[in-house]
Amino acid sequence: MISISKNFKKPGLKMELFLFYIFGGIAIIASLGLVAGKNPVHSALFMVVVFFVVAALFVLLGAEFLAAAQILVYAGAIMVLFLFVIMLLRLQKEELRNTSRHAFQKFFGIALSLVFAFQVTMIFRGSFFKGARGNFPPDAVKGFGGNTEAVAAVLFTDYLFPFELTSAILLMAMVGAVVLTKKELK
Amino acid sequence: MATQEHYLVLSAILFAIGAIGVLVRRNAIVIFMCIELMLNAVNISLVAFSKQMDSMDGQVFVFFIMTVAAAEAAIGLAIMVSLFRNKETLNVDEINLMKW
Amino acid sequence: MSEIVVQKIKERFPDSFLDSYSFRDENTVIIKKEDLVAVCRYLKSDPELSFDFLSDLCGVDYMGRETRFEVVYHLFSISKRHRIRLKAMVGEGEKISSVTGIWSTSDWHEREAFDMYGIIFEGHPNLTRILMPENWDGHPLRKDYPLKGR
Amino acid sequence: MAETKNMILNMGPQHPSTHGVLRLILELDGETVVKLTPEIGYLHRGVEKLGENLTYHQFIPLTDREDYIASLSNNLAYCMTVEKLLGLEIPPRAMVARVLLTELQRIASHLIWLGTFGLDIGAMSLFFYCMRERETILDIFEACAGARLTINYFDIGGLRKDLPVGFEKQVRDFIAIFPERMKNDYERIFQDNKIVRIRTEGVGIISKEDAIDLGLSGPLLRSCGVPWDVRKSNPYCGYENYEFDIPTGKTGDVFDRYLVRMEEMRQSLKLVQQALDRLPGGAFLADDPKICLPPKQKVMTEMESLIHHFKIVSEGFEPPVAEVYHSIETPRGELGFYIVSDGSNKPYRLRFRPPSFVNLESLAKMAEGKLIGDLIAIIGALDPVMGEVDR
Amino acid sequence: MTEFVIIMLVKMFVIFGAVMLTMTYITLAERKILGYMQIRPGPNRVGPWGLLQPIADGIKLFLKEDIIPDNASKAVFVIAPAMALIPAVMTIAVVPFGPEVSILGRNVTLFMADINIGILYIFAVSSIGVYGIVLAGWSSESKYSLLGGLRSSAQMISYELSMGFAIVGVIMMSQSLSMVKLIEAQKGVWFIIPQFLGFAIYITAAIAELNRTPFDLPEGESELVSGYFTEYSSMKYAMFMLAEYINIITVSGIVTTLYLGGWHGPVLPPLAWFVIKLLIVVFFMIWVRATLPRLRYDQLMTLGWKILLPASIVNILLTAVFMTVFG
Repeated sequence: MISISKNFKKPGLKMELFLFYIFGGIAIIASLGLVAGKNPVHSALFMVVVFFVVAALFVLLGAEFLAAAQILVYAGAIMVLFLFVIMLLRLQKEELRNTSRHAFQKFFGIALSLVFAFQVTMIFRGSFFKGARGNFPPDAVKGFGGNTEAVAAVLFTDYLFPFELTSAILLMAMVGAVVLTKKELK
Repeated sequence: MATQEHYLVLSAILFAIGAIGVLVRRNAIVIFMCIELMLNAVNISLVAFSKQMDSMDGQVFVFFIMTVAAAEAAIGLAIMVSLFRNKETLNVDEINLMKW
Repeated sequence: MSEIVVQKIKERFPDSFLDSYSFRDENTVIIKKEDLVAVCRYLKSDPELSFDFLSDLCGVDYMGRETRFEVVYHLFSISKRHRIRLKAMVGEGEKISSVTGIWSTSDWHEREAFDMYGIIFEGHPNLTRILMPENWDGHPLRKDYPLKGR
Repeated sequence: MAETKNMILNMGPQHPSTHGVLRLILELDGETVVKLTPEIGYLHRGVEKLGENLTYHQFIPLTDREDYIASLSNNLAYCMTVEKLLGLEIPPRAMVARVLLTELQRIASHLIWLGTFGLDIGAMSLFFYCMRERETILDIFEACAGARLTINYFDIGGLRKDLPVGFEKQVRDFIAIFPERMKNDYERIFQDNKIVRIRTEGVGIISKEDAIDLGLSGPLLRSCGVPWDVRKSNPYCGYENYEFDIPTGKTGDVFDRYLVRMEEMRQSLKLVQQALDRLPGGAFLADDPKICLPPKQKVMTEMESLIHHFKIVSEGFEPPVAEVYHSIETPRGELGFYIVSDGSNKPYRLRFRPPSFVNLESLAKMAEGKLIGDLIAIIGALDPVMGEVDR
Repeated sequence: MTEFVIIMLVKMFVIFGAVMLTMTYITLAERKILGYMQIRPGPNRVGPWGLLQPIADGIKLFLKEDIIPDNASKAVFVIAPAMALIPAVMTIAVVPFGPEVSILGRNVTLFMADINIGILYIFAVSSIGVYGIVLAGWSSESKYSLLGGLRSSAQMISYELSMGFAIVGVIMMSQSLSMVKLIEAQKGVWFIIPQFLGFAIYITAAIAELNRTPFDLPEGESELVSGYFTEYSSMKYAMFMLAEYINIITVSGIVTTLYLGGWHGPVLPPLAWFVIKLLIVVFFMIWVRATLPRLRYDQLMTLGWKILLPASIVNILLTAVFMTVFG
């Protein structure tokens, strides 16, 4: 490994690497299950597993607030919405008709994605990131009293305008969703 | 020690699997889920960077991605419901007219 | 009190008025089945009679008589508090017009009369069996239907 | 826009809140009931066919099985129709006892309704309080007739047996405790509860004209504001010289039906009180030897009574050739009997006019367009008894 | 390091065992209390005063035949009860039963973990609770359970919102998300007094989350023939019951922590105080079940969105004003 950054070098964290490999493995298997799953509900359940594992990874990376938010927003609300829609529309198993064009497209899709994955990993191996260090080293974060307070400090000072903007986006989404699915009230 | 490369490699793999799903699957809802998966992959790399670069911007940015993803999920599912009502199917091949 | 009712029916519908008798101060009027609906509409609309409540509608099987079946209407007026019994003879296989237009309560009564006796009510919204299962053959309350069932 | 087709739900004959074997085929759009077709006939026992093959005495026990929650009212209706056919006079003691017992039966029937209505909208505890009071009434019936549900205590011409010793005391005890139980047990738990109000007010409304047109009777009709009660309009059994009034509702919704039935219970209690005060002594059965069974000790000692007893039991009696219709006010509405007699000892045609059968017809009009929760409350307020609907 | 692991394991067994025990006896308590409120004695045949009834129920449910409807999707049908149980048990880890206390010379904290996002963790895990019900409803392929599943997911989502906002009021007062700090903040005055509106909202929303009367629409017996778990039998049905009652304990524990001042109390030891308050809240929930009838589906939604949500926002406003004025 080339220049391992200093705050990753804490002694006695072999445990963390071991945990990372477990969670990474589960994440990859679950997302494969998601992609290859026949029944939409099975893929939805695999998706929930992915969200949980990503939340666990956030905890490993010291971002507890995001872990809780991830479970709350993704697993708790978005996936329930997905299940709700799948149940409402009573979707059945997908009949995989392999038309000729379809098979070619499938092969081509997988090949392209694998090539993309390979290239990206190559870039990361170089790991030449030397950008300016932020001002939240781990001990500073503890000074604030934990990750949540640190995120809040940054969120409500530097990023206040985008924060208000997202509330506008959410409002628009709500109104849009209602208008789209409104049945004409006979 | 789980260095930053590990996280970035993992997010690249997840992103690739998401991309495969989007390209290969025919059911609109599953495609939508794969997009969520890709978003999650990006989230992991962002948080990894925020730890590496000792700055909270990455995590705040993930927070914004989550809210936008929620809004997008709501709108996407609304489109799918009205789509299903009109076309009785969610198979992407059959949805090829701009106007129905 | 209900003698007036019999008089009024006799005046308004002389030709369709067949017979009337009274027992234990209950009056019965027998009319032709052809203008049953006209008589019923008159009984309901006339302000002095105002029979707005159809208590009961049932069939009776007089086997051996030439017009075999008889449909009996028990009418009651909530405001005037008097009763009258209308009877109309129906032969086997003949039709009688339905009164669901006048009192909508007769819907299920007529379906039951059809189910039990096979009397066909013309103009009834859905004349199907109500108590017996759909694929039941025969009409149980007929006199020639054995007590222990076919 | 292709509509996602409605879901057909089968609220089948076996369902916790259809008050018996009633099947409702519901077409649902989400939660609202688009179309409702009731299907009946699961409890059809062919009682009218049996009636044509049993003598007048043998048929009395069958009347209990029709409206099994208010069996005494059925007995009364049948016995009075036959007495009207025969032109038989019944002794005053029997007349007053009949009024007293049917009013008690009305309270007991309304108590079952109140308990199950509470269960339908989710209030569990009310049921047990209602059953406690109903038990005291059933003990009174058991003392009189030996049975609690299918009581079979009235006979053509009066009562089967005389009222038991200590009958007055049992009834007086009940009269003493019941008003207080009603006020602070039922009304405090149930009526003053905010959720009950929003679950029942404005639900299942039916207009006065529709109600009359659909032939509704009893508490359902009176809750729409039509003050018609057979006990007042065509008094029988001496109701004209009792002093009671008829509660009516205003809007005809489920809450008005609740109020009408609660007020009816209070009026019935008043009637029981008056009947108890004027209960005369004397004979409890008319003494026409051809029709009424002679007392046991007479049958044992006198030859003549033995012959009468034997004749009545084996062949029954021959009424005149005629047809008669008589109806009384049961807890569910107007129950009428139409008997055609051809002079033989068995009726030629015996027709029931059951109130629940007619009231159930209006369910479709009341429930369509409403939510499932409302449908359950409406069925509860309709109080159908399937034995009576299917006969 | 190993000593830490051992303490953790012991604590885990003790807490988990205690919760499971109280859970079984709460099922009995509920039936007894409901009974006495309905002028009947409740179960008293099995053992003295019916004390062995829960064990009898457990064995009965265990030995019952386990039926899986044939056209149900088996995998999801089997996973659903587990998914209903997992969140209920996960929240126990964070409920602070008692302060630091020294046993056998080592000072041990009477709770599993004090993470600094305590309340957020509870809120996140409770939002997973809906999966068990939704999947059970969908996978048993019967119309009634589908209806039950749909109803419950809509109900859970809408009540989560008002619950979240109600908690915000408490967090503002305690300036921290961790449960233990929250209890310290209530040393002077319990949060139920300044936050009474928040308390009322939280309790209503919590009862709605638990699907208990008057919000038990998903398994409204009279309407949906017991909704989402109509098709379940024996152990899987028991799992749903288990999940519901453990949820009652954890929610009562959270209510005591958030509003009733956790283990603060004059004379009795802190742990005793916590248990007493918890049982009082459990009694309140059973009492509500005995008296209130069921809400209709649309009334449930209007209450959730149009009454509780605005009220909780007003509550936050009031707390903010109260705190700025009184510092």
